[in-house]
Amino acid sequence: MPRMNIIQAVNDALRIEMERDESIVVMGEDVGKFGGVFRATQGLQEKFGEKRVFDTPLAEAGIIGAAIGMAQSGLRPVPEIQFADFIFPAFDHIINEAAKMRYRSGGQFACPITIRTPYGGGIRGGHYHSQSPEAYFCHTPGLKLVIPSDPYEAKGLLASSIRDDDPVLFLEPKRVYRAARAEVPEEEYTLELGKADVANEGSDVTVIAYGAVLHDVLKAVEAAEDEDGMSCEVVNLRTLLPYDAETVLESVKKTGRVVIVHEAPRTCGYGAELAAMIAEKAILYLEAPILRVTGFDTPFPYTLEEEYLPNERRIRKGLRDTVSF
Amino acid sequence: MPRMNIIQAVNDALRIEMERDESIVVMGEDVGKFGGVFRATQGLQEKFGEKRVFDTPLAEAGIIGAAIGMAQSGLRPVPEIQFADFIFPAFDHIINEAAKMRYRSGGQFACPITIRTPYGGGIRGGHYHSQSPEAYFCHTPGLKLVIPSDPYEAKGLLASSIRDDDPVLFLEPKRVYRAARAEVPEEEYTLELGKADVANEGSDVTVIAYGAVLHDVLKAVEAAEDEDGMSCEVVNLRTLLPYDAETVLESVKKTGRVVIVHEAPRTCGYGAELAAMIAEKAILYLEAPILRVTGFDTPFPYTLEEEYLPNERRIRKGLRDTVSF
Amino acid sequence: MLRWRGGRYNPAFMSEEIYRILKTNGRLEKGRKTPSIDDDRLRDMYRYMLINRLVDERMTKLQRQGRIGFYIGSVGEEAAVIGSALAMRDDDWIVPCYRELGAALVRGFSLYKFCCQLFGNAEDPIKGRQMPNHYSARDLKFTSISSPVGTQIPHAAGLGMGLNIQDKKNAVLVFFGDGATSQGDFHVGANFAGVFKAPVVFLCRNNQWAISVPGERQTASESFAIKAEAYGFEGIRVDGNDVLAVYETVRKAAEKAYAGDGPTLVEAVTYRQGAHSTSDDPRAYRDEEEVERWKERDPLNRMKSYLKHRDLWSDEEDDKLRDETVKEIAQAVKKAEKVGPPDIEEIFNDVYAQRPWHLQEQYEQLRGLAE
Amino acid sequence: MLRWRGGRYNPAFMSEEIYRILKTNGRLEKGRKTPSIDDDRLRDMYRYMLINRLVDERMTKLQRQGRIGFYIGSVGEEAAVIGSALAMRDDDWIVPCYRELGAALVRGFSLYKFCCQLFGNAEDPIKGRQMPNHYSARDLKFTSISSPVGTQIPHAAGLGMGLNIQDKKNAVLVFFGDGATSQGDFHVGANFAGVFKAPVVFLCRNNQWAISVPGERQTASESFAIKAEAYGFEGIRVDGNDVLAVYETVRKAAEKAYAGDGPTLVEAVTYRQGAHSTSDDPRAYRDEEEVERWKERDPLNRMKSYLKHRDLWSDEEDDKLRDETVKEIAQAVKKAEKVGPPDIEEIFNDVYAQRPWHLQEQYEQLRGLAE
Ligand SMILES: Cc1ncc(C[n+]2csc(CCOP(=O)(O)OP(=O)(O)O)c2C)c(N)n1
Ligand SMILES: Cc1ncc(C[n+]2csc(CCOP(=O)(O)OP(=O)(O)O)c2C)c(N)n1
Ligand SMILES: [Mg+2]
Ligand SMILES: [Mg+2]
Repeated sequence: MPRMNIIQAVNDALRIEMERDESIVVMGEDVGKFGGVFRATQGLQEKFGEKRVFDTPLAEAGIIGAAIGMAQSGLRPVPEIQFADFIFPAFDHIINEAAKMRYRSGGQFACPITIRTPYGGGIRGGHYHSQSPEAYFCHTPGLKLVIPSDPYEAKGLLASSIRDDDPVLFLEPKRVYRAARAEVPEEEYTLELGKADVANEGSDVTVIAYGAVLHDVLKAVEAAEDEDGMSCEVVNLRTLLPYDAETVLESVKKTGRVVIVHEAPRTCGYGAELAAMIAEKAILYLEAPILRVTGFDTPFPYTLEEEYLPNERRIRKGLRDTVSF
Repeated sequence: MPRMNIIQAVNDALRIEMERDESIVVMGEDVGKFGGVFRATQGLQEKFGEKRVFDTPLAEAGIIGAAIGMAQSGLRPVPEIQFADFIFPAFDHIINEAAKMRYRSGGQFACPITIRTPYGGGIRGGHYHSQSPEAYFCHTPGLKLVIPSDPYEAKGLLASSIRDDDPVLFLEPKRVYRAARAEVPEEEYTLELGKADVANEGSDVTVIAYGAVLHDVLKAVEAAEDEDGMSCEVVNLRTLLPYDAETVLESVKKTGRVVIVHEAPRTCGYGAELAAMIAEKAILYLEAPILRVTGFDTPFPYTLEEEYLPNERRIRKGLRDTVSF
Repeated sequence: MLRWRGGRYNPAFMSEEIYRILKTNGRLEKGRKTPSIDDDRLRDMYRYMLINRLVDERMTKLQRQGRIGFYIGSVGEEAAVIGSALAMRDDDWIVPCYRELGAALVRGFSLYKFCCQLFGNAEDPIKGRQMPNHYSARDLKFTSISSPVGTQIPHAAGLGMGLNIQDKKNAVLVFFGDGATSQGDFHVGANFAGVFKAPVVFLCRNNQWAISVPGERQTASESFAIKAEAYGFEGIRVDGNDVLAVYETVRKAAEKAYAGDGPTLVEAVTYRQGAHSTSDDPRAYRDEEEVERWKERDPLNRMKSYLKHRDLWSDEEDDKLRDETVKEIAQAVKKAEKVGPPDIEEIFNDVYAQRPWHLQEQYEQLRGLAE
Repeated sequence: MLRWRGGRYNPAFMSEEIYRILKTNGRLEKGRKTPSIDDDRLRDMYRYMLINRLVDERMTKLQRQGRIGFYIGSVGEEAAVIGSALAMRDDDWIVPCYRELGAALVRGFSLYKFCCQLFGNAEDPIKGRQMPNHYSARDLKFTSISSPVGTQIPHAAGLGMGLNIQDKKNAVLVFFGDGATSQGDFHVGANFAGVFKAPVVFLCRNNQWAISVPGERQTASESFAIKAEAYGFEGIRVDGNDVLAVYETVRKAAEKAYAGDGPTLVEAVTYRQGAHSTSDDPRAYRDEEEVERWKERDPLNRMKSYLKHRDLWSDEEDDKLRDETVKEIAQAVKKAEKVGPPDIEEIFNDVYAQRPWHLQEQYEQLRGLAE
C-alpha cells in the first residue's frame, strides 16, 4: 500500500470518484490550474478538463449557491471553500437552502453536494485561517458533517460523502494535512458515515475527539498510560452529524469518566452536545464531571495560538483531573 | 403603570433611548414610514426624522455591514432584521466582523450595535418565519445574546443592550409579541445583562428556559404543581451569552434534577451548553438525567408545528420523567 | 424603443426607454407590427392571466375567512409572469420566487395540488412543510420555492451552468422582485451566469415595491435592467403589463440562451396592485391614487381588448371561462379542504434520504406521546 | 481619455478607455498638462512609494529567513495605493484591505509599530491577535484590517452614511481588489452608498489577479469601473501605475464626496508584480513574460523619471533616501524583534469591554497551568 498524506488522500479520492461518476464536478477559488492553495485538487483539471474542474469568481455565496443549482440539474458538485473561516458568506445557502431542500420540497429535490474545506488552528493563521466552525453546522438538520483525522479516513470518508445523497460538509484538518501520513489502499473504498472509531481501548476514562486534535489526544493518552498508568479509551468521532452515540455510550458506560476535546471555543461548541447526550443517556454511569478541553471562548489569536489550543499539556491535565476526581 | 405588550415595550425602549442618546439610529427593511412589519418601530421616523430612522435596501448583509461602519463613525445603530430566519446573509458580518472587531483591533475599535429580530415558531410561519437561531450565535465569542420573555424584560433588557458597548443580538419572541402583556414602568430603566431571573421557586426540579417558551413552561409547571404536587423551580435565562451560570447552578444544586426547554432543534442547541456546564460543575448533585425538551432535529414544519414545538404536554412529560426517575 | 410614461417617484424611471407592443387600450403601439404568434397561444396568454387572477381573488378570500393561514397573490403582475413562462419551452427550467403561480399554471400545476399546498394537508406535494405559496413541482421542472429573498438567483445560475456542463440545450427562467436585486445573491448569481455564459433569463418583476419600500430606496441606478452591464450581458426594460412585449422579449432571450450566447436580464416594469401578502396593509405606506393609476394599465384588460379587436375573444367566452374557472377552483378547494393533515411521521421524513437514529428516537417519543 | 494599451487576456480591457497623465517614460501624455500639485507633494508621492517598496523587500526576506510567519506586499501597486491615500484629507477615513501599507505610511503609521505587528509581540498595536499585515490605527483614522475578502466594503458605506447622519464633512476611501468585486459585499456596499449618497471613494486595485484567478474569471463585464452604473454613480478607469493620474482622479472623487454628491468607483488598473503573499508561488499559474512586461510599466520608475525631468529629484537624493530607509527599517526590525510575546492574559482581553465570568475562569485555568 502506498504511503500518503491527507492532501494526497483527498486528491486520490477525488480522482477515483470522478472517474467512477461523470456527474461529479470540482469547483472553487484557485482549484483549477493552480490545483488549490493546499494543492488538494492538483492535476484534476488536466485530467478531467475545464468543464469538470474549474475556478470560480471570488464569492463563497456564489460557489455554494451555484452548486445547489448544479445539483438540481443532475450533477454532484464538490465545491471547495478555501478556508473554513471564509464559509460564512455561504452560510445562508448551506443552512437555509441546501440543508432544507429535501424536506421543504417534500422529497422532490435533493442536494448531493460535498463541501470540502480546511479547518482548524496551529498553522499560525490568526483569526481568519484557524477557525473550527463545526458546531455552527451541526445544529442544522439536513446536513451531515464529517471530519477525518488521517489519510485513511480522509480517502474513505470523502468517497462516502461524495456518494451520499445529502449535503455533506467535509472539514479537513489542515494542521496535519502533510504531517499525518499513513498507508492507504490504492483502490477505492468507503468508510461508513455516522460510525465512530475506537482509536485506543481503555477502561479508566473515555476521551472523545475528532480531526487534527486527535493526534494530540493520542500523544497525551500514550504519555498518561506510560507515565501515570492510566488506561484511556479514545473515541474518534469521524462523523459529527449524525453522530455515533452508540459507540460513545458504550465506552462511557465502561469507563464512567469523560473528557471531550476540540479546538473550537467551548461555549455552545460541539462538545456541549456530546456532554448533554451523555448526561441524558448515561448519567448513572458517570463517576466524575464531564470535562471539556477546548479552545477558549475568544477569537483565535495569532502569537499565543499554542496557549489557546487544547494542547497535549491541557489534555493531560484534563485526564488527571477526571481520573483522580 | 401602563400595561403594554412586547411590541409596545420595544417601541417604548427605542423611543426613550433615542431621546437620551443622539447617536442611536434605527434601520432596516420597512422600519421607516411603515414602522416595521410587526410595527415595533411605529412612530419613530415621524418623531426622530429620516436621518435617524430609515428603510434600507433589501439586503441583510448590507444592513449589518453598514451598521458596523456606522458604529465606527461614532453611532450606535439598532438594525432590525425582519425575521431571524433571514439573518444568515449577515452571518459573516456578525460573527467574523462585529464579534471580532474589538479583539482583532487590540481594543481600538468597538462595535456597539444592537441587532433586533423576531424569532421563534407558533405563528404558522413554516420553515422561514419560525426559526430559533440562538445557538448559532452563542458559539461566537465577542457577541452577547439576549432574549426577553415579556414586556417588562423587553424594555429593560433592550435599554441595557443598546447601552452596552459590545454587539448584542436581541431576539424578540414574536409568538407572544402581543399576547404577553404586563405592567411596565413608564420611565426608563435597565435590567442587567448576564443575570437570570428565577421565575418560580421550587425544590424538586429546575426548569431552564427563555423567550416565548417560558410561558408554556410556567403553565406546565403550574399544572404539575397543582395536579402532580411537584415543586418546580423555573430559571428564566434572559441573557444567553454570557449566561448566568451561578443562578442555574444554585438552583440545580438545590433540586438535583434538570429539564431544559427550547424551541430550536436539539442537536447542538443552546440546551446542550447548559447541560454540559451542569454536567461539569454539578455532577455530584444530579439525581436524574438532564432532559432536553426541544424542537425536533428537523426543519420547522408548517402544518404540524404544534406537534413540533416543545408544548405544555411535552414539558409536563419531561417533568414527570425527571422527577420520577 | 419607446419612452416610458408609467413611472413612479424615481424621475429616472420616467425617461427610461422601455419596450412595449400594446397600448393600454389594447391597440398596437405606433410602429409595432402584429407579432407572429399563433392565435391559440395568444388566447392562452389571456386565459392563464384570467385564471391566475381568479385564483388569487378566491384564495385571498379564503384567507380572510380563516380557512388558510396566509396567501400571496400577483394581481397586476400576471403578464410579467405568464408572458415569460409561456415564452420558454416546456423542458426549460423555471426557478420561481413566491409570486409566480401563473408560471406554475402554465406548466400544468393542478389547482387541486395547489390547494392542498395552501392547506398543508396530507396530499400537499410538499407534505405540509412550508407556508402557502411555497410549492415545488419537479416533474414540471419547477424548482422549490423558499422564502428568503434572492437565494434562487445563484441556484438558477448554477442550474444553467449544470446544463452547459452536461451539454443539455435547455435554458432557465428565474424570477425575482425589484427588492431582490439588492441582495448579494443577485450579484453573485448574475456574475456567475455572466462569467460562465449560463443559459439563464433573469426576470426581474419590478412591481415598484418591496413590501413598503419603493424602488428608489432599493437602488440609485437608472433602472434595474442597466445592472446587467455589471455582468457583461444585455439588460432589457419591457412593459411588464404588456404580455406580448414580455413574451417576445423573453422568447428572444431564451433563444439567445439556447444558442449558447449566455444570459439576459429582463426588467418587467409592472405594479403590485394588491397588498404584499394577506399579512400586509399597504394603506399604511402608499397612495391609493397610485394604485388606481396602475389599475388603468391592468394587463388583463389590455390583452382582452387586443384579442377582441382581433376577434379572437368575446365577452361570452370571457364569461364562460370565468364561470368554469370559478367552479373548478371551488371544487379544488372543497376537495382539498376535506383532506386531513399529514401524519406526524412526516415531521421526521425527508430530513435525510435515510432517517438516522436520533430522528427515529425523536419520532418514537412523539408517537408514544400521541398515543 | 486615452486608449488603454496595457491589457492582459481580456480583449475588452485592451480597447477600454483609461485615464493617464504620465507615459511609461515619465513624460506627459499628449494633451496633458502638468497638474497643479506643489513640488513637495510630488516628491512625497515618490518617497512614499520608494519606502513602501523597500519595506516590502525587507519583510519578504524576513519571512524567508523564518523570522516572521507571513508577509503580503504590494510591489507594483504602490501608485494606486499611495496616490489615492495622498489625495484624501488627513481626517478622512481609510478603510483598507491587506495590501495597503502605503496608505498607512502616508498616514504616519510608524515602521516600529508595523514591525511589532509583524512579530505579533507585546507592543503590537493589535496585541498579537492577527496575522502579519492586519494592523489597525484608529488614531490615524485607519480602520481594522481583516482577512475575509470584501467585508470592508459595506463597512465603508456605513462609515460614510454615519458621517452624513452626523453632518460631518469628511469622506471615506475604501480599498479592495479585483477579486473582491465578485463578493456580495461589494454589491451591497456599493448599492447602499449609492442609495444613501455616502461620501465614499471606492478604490478597486485591479491588479489583474486574485491569487491564481485572472480578472476575466471574476467578471464578464467590460471593466470593473463600469459596475458603478449598477449603483447610479460614476465609475472611472485610471492607470494605476501613474501616481499623478490616480491622485488627480481620487482628489476629484473626494471633492465630489465632500460636496455631498455621493460616491465614485475608481478602478486603478495595475499589476501584482510579486506573489500573492509569501505563501504563494505564481510560477504555477502565470507567465513570467507577463510579469516582465508589467515591470516595464513600474510606477516608481515612471514617477522618478518625471521628477528628474522636472529637476525635482536626483540620483543622489534617491540613494540617500534608500540608505536612510534601509537603516530605519533595520532599526525598527531589530528593536521589534527583541520585544517578547504578549502576556497570556491578552488571550482573554478585548473579547468584551468587560471580561465575563467564563473568560475569567478560563484565564485562571490557563494561568494555573502556566505556573
Ligand atoms: C432574506 C429576506 N429578507 C427579508 C424577507 C422579508 N420579505 C419578504 S418579501 C419582501 C419584499 C420582497 O420584495 P421584492 O423582491 O420586490 O418582491 P415582491 O414581493 O415585490 O414581489 C421582504 C422584505 C425575506 N423573505 N427574505
Ligand atoms: C471571503 C474570502 N474568501 C477567500 C479568501 C482567500 N483569499 C485571500 S486573498 C484572495 C484573492 C483576493 O484577490 P483580490 O481581491 O483581487 O485582491 P489582491 O489579493 O489581488 O490584492 C483570496 C481568494 C479570503 N481571504 N476571504
Ligand atoms: Mg417588488
Ligand atoms: Mg487582485
